[in-house]
Amino acid sequence: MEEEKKDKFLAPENEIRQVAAPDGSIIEVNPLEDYFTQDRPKPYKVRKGPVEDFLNWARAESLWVLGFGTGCGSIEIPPLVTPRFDMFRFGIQMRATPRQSNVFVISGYLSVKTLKRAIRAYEQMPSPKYIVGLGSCTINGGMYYDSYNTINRLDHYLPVDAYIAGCMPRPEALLHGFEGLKKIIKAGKGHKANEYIENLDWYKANQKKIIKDWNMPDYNW
Amino acid sequence: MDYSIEKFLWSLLGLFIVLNWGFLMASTMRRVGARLAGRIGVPMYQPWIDLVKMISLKTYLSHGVMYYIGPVFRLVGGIGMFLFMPILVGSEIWSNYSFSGDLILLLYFQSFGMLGMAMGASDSGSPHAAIGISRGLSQFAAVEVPMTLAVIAIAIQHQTFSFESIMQAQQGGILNWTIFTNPLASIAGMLAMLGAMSHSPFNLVKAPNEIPIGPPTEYHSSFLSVLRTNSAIIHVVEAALFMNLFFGGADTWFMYIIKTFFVYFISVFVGTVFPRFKIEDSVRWFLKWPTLIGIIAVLVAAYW
Amino acid sequence: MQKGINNLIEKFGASDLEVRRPGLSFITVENTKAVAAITHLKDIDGYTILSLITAVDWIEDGIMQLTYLLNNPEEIAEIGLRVMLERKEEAGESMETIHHLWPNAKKWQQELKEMFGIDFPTSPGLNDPFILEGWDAAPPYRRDFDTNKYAEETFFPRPGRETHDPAEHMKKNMYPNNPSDYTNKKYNPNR
Amino acid sequence: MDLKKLLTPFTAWGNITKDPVTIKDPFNERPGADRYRGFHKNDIDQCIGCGTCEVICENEAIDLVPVSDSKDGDSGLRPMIDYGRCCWCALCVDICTTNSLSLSNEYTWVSTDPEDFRFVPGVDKKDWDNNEKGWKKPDNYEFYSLKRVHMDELSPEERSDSFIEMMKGYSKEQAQQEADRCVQCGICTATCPAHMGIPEYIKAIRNDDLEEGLRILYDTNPLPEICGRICTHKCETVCSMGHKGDPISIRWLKRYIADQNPSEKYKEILEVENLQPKGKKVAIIGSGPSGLSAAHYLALMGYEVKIFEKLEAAGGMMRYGIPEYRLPYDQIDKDIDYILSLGVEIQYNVTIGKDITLDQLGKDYDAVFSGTGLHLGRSTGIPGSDNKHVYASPDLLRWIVEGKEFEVPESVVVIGGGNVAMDITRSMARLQMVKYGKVQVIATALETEENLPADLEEVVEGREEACIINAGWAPVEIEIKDGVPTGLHVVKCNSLFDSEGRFNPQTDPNVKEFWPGTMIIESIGQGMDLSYISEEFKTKLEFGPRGRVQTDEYFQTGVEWFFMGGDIIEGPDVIHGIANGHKAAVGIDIMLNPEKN
Amino acid sequence: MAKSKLFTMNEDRSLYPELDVNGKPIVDLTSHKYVKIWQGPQHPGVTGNMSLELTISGDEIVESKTHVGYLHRAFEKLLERRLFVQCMPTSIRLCVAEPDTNEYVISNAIEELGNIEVPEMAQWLRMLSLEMARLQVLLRQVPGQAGTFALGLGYQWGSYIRDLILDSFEELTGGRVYHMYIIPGGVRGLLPDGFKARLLEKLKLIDEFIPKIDKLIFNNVVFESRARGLAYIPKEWVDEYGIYGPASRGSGVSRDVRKTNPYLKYDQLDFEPFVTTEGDVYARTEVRRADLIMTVDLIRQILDKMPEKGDIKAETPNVLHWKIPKGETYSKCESSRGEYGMYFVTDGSAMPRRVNLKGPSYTHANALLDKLLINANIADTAAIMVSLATCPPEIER
Repeated sequence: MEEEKKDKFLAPENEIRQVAAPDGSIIEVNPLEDYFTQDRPKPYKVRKGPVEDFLNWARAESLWVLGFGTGCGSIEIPPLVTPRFDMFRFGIQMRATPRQSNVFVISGYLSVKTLKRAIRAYEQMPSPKYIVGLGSCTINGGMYYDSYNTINRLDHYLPVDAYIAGCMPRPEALLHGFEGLKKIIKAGKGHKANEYIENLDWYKANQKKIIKDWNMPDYNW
Repeated sequence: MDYSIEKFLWSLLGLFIVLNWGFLMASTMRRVGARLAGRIGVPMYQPWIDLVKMISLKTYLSHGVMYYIGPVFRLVGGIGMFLFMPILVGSEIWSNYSFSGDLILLLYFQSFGMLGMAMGASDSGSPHAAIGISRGLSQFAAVEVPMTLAVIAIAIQHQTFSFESIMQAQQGGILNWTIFTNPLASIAGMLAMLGAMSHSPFNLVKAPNEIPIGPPTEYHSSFLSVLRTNSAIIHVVEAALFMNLFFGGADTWFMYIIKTFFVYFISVFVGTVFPRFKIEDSVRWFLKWPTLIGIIAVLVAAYW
Repeated sequence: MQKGINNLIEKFGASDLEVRRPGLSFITVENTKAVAAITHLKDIDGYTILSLITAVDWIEDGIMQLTYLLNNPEEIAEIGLRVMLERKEEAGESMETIHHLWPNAKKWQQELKEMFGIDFPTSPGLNDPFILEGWDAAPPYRRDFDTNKYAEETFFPRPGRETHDPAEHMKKNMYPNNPSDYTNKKYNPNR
Repeated sequence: MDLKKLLTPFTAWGNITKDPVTIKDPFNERPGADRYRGFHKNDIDQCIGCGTCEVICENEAIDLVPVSDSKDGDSGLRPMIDYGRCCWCALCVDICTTNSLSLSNEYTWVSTDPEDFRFVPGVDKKDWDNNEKGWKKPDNYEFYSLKRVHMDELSPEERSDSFIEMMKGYSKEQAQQEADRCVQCGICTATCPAHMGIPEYIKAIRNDDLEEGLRILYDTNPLPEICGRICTHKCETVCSMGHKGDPISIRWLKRYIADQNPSEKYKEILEVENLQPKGKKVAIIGSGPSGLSAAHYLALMGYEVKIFEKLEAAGGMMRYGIPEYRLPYDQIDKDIDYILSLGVEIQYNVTIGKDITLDQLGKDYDAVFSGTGLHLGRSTGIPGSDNKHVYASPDLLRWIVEGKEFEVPESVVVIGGGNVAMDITRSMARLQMVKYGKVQVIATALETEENLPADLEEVVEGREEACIINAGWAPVEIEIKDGVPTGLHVVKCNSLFDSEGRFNPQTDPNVKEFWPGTMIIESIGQGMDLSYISEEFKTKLEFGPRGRVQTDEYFQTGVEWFFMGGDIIEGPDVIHGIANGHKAAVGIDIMLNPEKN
Repeated sequence: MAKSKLFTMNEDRSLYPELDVNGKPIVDLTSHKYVKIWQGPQHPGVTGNMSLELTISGDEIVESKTHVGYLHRAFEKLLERRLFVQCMPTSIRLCVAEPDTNEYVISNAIEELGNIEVPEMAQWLRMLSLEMARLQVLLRQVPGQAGTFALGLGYQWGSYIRDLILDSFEELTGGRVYHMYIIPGGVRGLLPDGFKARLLEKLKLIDEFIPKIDKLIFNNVVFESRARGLAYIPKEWVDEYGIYGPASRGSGVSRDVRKTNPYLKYDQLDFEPFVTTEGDVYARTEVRRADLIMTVDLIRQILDKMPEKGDIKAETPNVLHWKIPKGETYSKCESSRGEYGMYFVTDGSAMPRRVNLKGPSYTHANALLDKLLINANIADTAAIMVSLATCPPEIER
C-alpha cells in the first residue's frame, strides 16, 4: 500500500528506468538512489575558544540571505535592499542560490508545495545555517491556521533560530530580527543546523507526513 | 629571469597588496553604487568578513574532481596574470616575473581561468552554471577579438610584446600614453575591457535574474572564497593591464592604486546606468564596433 | 445586453433571470445547451471575453452550479451563465469543455477538476496537477471537505491553548448549582 | 544607435552628490504612526471579559483566560492573544464593547522560542503598555448599533388617565433589530437571579424561532409575560453593550417572545403532555412568583401540587402590588393559567395559621413551600406618621386592584424613591386625573437624582405624567391640621452613606421645603408577616439579620419538609422569587428522592 | 525593430520541435539539443513564488509551462467559514502587492448583496486608498521593468518613494502593507490632521522622479533595444486570452473599469487612460509610466474634490450575526494590473457560500505567458513576466 502510494506521485524523471551505457550495455537506473546521495548527514563539530568566537563574529556580520520569497512576507524584503532601510550596511546581503546563503527567511506561511522546496533549499545550504521565521504564520499557523494547504508550526519541519512577530512585520522589525539572530550567533548558539541533523528522523517523519509525494532523496546535500 | 626567494617574497607581498586593494575597491565601488541609489551601502570591511565567513562554513558536497579544481584554475589564472605583469614601471623589485613576451602570455592567462571555471562549473551539474559558462565563453571569445586587435596595434606601434617596454615607452608625460598616441587601439581596448570586467551591460554571464549567479551557482564556502579572492585580484589585475597598456602604467604604488581605481571605475560608470545585453547582442556588438575600430587601429599602426 | 438575454431565453430556454445591476445579469441554462449558448453569446452577441468559470456547491440541494461569466466589452455588459449539474456524492460531475472557444478555459477547467472534481472530457491537460501537489483527499473545494478538521489533523497546531466561555466560566465560579440544569436534564425526558 | 539615448542615462550619476536617504537608526528613528496597529494593550479594569474579541477574531488568536474572580458584570476572564495567530487587523479593538482594548504603535518582538508569543495584555506587563499612540476605534464607526430600539408607548396624554398598559411591545422588526445588537457574551446570565439563558433566547429572536425562545424561557422562568414587563432587569445593568451605548432591552425581548406565543399552544411548544406522576404531594403557601415558580417546576417533575392563597386571585404582589398600566391582569392570568393547566391546584381565600395550621399542612403533604412575600408597609416613624390618612403603599395598591372605594385627594405626597413609590405615585396621578382632570402628586426621595432606586424610565415616565419627583430630600415631619395631614416638611439630604458604606443620612436642616398634600403615602419598603407561623414552630427555625429565616442553598429551613423562598428570603423582586421557587423545587425533589441523587 | 517579424517568429515553429495534436511539442531530451530547466520557485527572476518549466535550446525557449500553487492557501475555502466582516483581514492577503483592491471588491460585493449604501465621504476615502495603492505598485513596477534587465537604479529610487507612500498609508490606515482600511459599510477612519499636505509633498517627489527615470530608462539605448519588440501582443489576442489593464492598453485596446463601469466617485474625476498600439514590453512600460502620472493627478483631484467631513461608515447589522440573503454578484474594480473581480455568492447564512477571485494574472500567467515565452530568450523571461505583472497569489489564491 505504502509502495503503491509512493509510486503514484513519482515524477516521470524519477522513475526507475533502463538506459544504454556508452559501451552499449543496458543498465537499470534508479534516479532517487543513484543520482543523489542517501547518506545520512553528519553534524559538524562545534568548537569553542577565541578562534571560534572570531568565526562566529564573522558569521554574524556577514549574513547572506537566500532570495526565496516563500510567502507574502517577501514583500518587505525589497524595502530592505532599497534606500530607505538598506540592510547592506549591517552586513546582510541577498544571494540567489542556496549554496551561497546561510540565512533562510521563511517569509510567512508555507504551503505544502513550497515546504518541499524550502526543505530542499535549506538542506542545500552550507552549515552553519539559520532560519528566521517571519510573522504569525510560522509560529502557529497565523491567518491560515485552518487551511488544508499551509503548515501551522514551522519548527516541526525545519529548525528555526528566531521568530519575528507581525503580519506583516515592518522592515524595522525584520532588521530587529536580524540583529537578534546576530546576537544568537555571536553567543555561539546558532547551531540549529546540527539539531536538525541530530533529530533528522523526527523532522523527516513530520515532513513526510504532510508531503505526500516525497519524490526526492531523504537529504539533499 | 630571477628565481630567488627574495624575488618570490616581493611578488607575494605585491599579491597581498593587490588582493586587499581588490577587496577594498570592491566595497568602495559597491558603496559608490549604493550612494547613487541613495543608500549607504556595505561597510568598507565587508569583503574580508565575507571571506572569513565563507571559509568558516562547512562543506560536505562533492561534484567530482573538476569541481574542486575549477576554482583553483580560476585562481591560478588570476595569480598568473598578476605574476607575469610588472606592477610598477621601471622597478626591479616590483617587476614580478615579467619577460619579453609577457603580453602574449597574459592574453592566454586571461582565458585560462575562464576555461578552468568552465570545466569546474560544468562538473557541478547545475544547468544554470552550464548556461552561464556557455554564455561566458561565447562572450569571452567575442571580447578577445577587439582585445587582441588592440594589443596587436599597440605591439606594432611599440614594436614589442613586452609590458615593460610598452610601459617605458609611455613614460615622460601624459601625452605619451597610448590613449593619446594610439587612440583607436585604446578605444577598441577599453570597449573590450567593459566586456572583460563583466560589468553591466556585459554581465550576462552571472545574470542573477535568470541564471542565479551563473557559473558559480553551486560553489560555496571555501570554494567560493577562492573565487572571491580571485575576483578581487583579477579586477585589479585587469585594471592594471589596461592601465599598463593605455594609461602609462604606474611608477609608484600610489599611482597604481589611483589608476587602477579609475580604470575599474570606467566599467562601473558605464555599468551602473545601463541594463545588460542579451548574449547574442553583446557578441554582435563586440564583433561590430570594437572589432572594426581594432582592425582600423591595426591597419593604422601597421601602415602609417 | 437585453438582446443577448432575449436570445438566451428564446433560443436556449434560459430561465431564472436575475438582474443584479444594470450591466450584470445571471441566468440559468440547461447543461446540454450551455456550450451552444456560450458559443452563440461569443460569436453573435459580442460576449467575447471569458471573465471566469467557477463552481458553487449547493450540497443541500444536490446541485453543482457552474458559472460562466462572459463580458461584452462593446455594450459594457456581463452575463453570468449558470449551469446546474447534478451533484454526485463522490465527485465526478461532467460538463462539456469550452477550451476551443478560449485558450484560457482549459486552465479554469483544470482547476475545477482539481478543486471540485468536475470532469471536462477532452479538455487538454485536464488531469495535470495545477495547484495541489500529491493531494490524496477529496477535492478540497467541495462543501463536504472540512478544511479545519483536515488542518487540525495534519498540521500539529501548537498545543497549550485553552479558552473559557464567559458565561460558562461565570457559572462555574458563581452559581455552580443552577437549578435549570437539574430540571432540564434529569426530569424532563423530552428535552 | 541614437547618441542621445546613449548619453542621457549617464545623467543618473548626478545623484552621486546627494546624500543617502537611508534611515540612520532604523530601530528608533521611525516609530509606528499614530494609528499604527502594533501590539495589544488592554485596560483590564475597564475590560469585563465579555469575549467579543474572541468571537470576532477570524484567526482564533484570542483565548479568554481567568485572571481574577468573577463578579457581576465581569467574568474575571481577560483575552490572551496568540501572536502565532494574530494578524493585527484590529477588529477586536473595533468591536470591543468597553473600549478597553487598543493597539499600541510598538511592533518589534523577536524571540527564539515560539511559545513566547502569547500574553494577556494588561496583565503581563509589556514595554508598550503605556504607549499612548496606536490604533483606537475611530469615532462614528461601530460594528453594531449602540442605540436601543425604541418601544412604542402610549403618549403621556393618552395614558395619564387610564390604566391601559402603556408599553405597546415590540413588533417583529423592532425585536429583531434589538436582538441584533446583542453580542451574545452571556455576562448577563450570571447576574440574572434566575440565570436565564438570555443570549440564547435573544438568538432565538434573531432566528425568528420564537417557540425555541419560549422553551428557553421556561427552562428558568415560568412567568415570562410578567417578567417581560416588570422585571427589575439586573441583567441590563451589566449588559456589555451598556458600556458604550444603551444596554440591550432584554426585558422587552423576553416579553416579545411571550407575547408572540399564543397561550393555547404553550403546552405543545413546551412539550409537557406526558408528565410522569410521582405520587407525592407538595403544598405551597402563597401564589406569588416564588410559589408559582415552585409549583411549575414541581408539577413538571410529576408532583401533585396545591397552592393555598389568602386572597381571591393568584399572583400575590404581582397582581396586588403592581399597577395595571404596567402589568395587565390578562397577562398575569396567561402565565398563571398555564401553570395551573399543568395540574396545579389552587385554593383561594385560605389563610394559613387561621384556616389550617402549618403543622397540619406538614402532615398532609410531603413538603411545604412558603413564599408569602412582603405585604406590610414600613413606616418612616416621623412625627405625624401614625395619622390614619398616612397610608402604606401596599395597602393602597391592593385596594386599587380590588376596586375598593377610597377617597382620592387632590394632593398627595409620596415618601420614597423606589419602584413601588413610583407605582403608587403614578397610580394616584391616574386616579386624580380621572377624578379632577389634573394631577398633583409629589414623590420625595432621600437619594439624589442620579442614585434614585427606581428605574430611570419609571421616573421619566412619571414626570411625563405630570408627577413631581423630588430627589434628595429627607422627610422630617408630617404636618397635621384637624386630624388631616396638610403636607410634609422635608430637609435637604446630602449623603446617604458614611465613609464605611453604612446607611447614615446626612441632612442639612437649613434647606427646608414643605410639600403640601392631604394624603401622605409611605413607600419606603415592605416588611414580612410571619404571623401564620406559630411561635412553637418558629423555635425550630433559625432567624438571621432583619428577621429573615435562614435557609440552606435549596431554601430548606430547619424543618426538613418546610421550604421558604421569595421576598421573605431574598429580594424583593419578582425574578428573585422565581429563582427561589425554582431552586426550592429542586431542593424538595432532592429531599423527597434522596436515592436519585 | 520590426515587430511584425517577431510576431511571425512566435507563430513559426519550423525550426523547433513539431507539435503533436494536442499542441504539445515533441521534444526529445536525450537528443542533447534541448535542456529542461526550472525557473523558480526559488529563483530571483520570477515574480513571486511560482515556477516556469522551460525547455531551452541554447538561450532560446522552446517550450514553457507555468507551475503555480506554491502560494495556495485556499482563501476561497477559508472565506466559506468566516463571517462577512472576518472575510476582510483574510481576503486582503490575496494579493500582497496591492491589497486594497481586494478590500474594495469584497466590501463592495457584501454591500451590494446586503443592500448597504456607503456614505459619500467613505467613497472618496476608498478611492484615495485605491489610488494610493496603485501609486505604490507603479512606483515599483515602472522602474522594476528596467530592473529585470539589470538596471536596478530606477527601482531603488522608486522604492524609496514607495516607502514614503506606505508611510502615508500607515498614517491613514494604521498598516504598512495590509491596510484593512475599507470595511463593509465604509472605511476605518478620516484623514489624520495634516495628511493632505504631507501627501501632496510626497507627490512632488514623484514629479521629480519621472524625468529622472525618463532619462535613465526610457532614453536608454540598451533598455530600448531589449524592450522594443519583446513579447508582442497583437490586438486580436486581447479578448481571446483575456488580457486586462496596462497589458491591453499597450496593445491598443482601452480597457479600464474606472471608465467603463465607473465605481465609487470615478465619474467625478477627469482622466483618460493612456493607450498605445505597439504591444511590446516597451509599450506596456510606457503605459505604466503614463498610469503613474495619471494616478498622481487623480490623487490630487481626489484630495481637491473630497469633502472635509462626513460619515465614514454606514450602519450595518451587528457584524457578529450579519446574514445576507441568497444572491450572487460579480464585483470588480481596476487594479494596477487590470480588471480585478470577485464572484461572490451568499446563501442567507452569516458566511459567504462561495467566493471566487479573478485577477488578471490568472489569464496573463497561464496561457498567455506560456505562449509569449516560446522563442523568447531566457534572459527575457523576467522582463516578460514583469511586463504582464503576474502575481502568483491571485492565480492560485
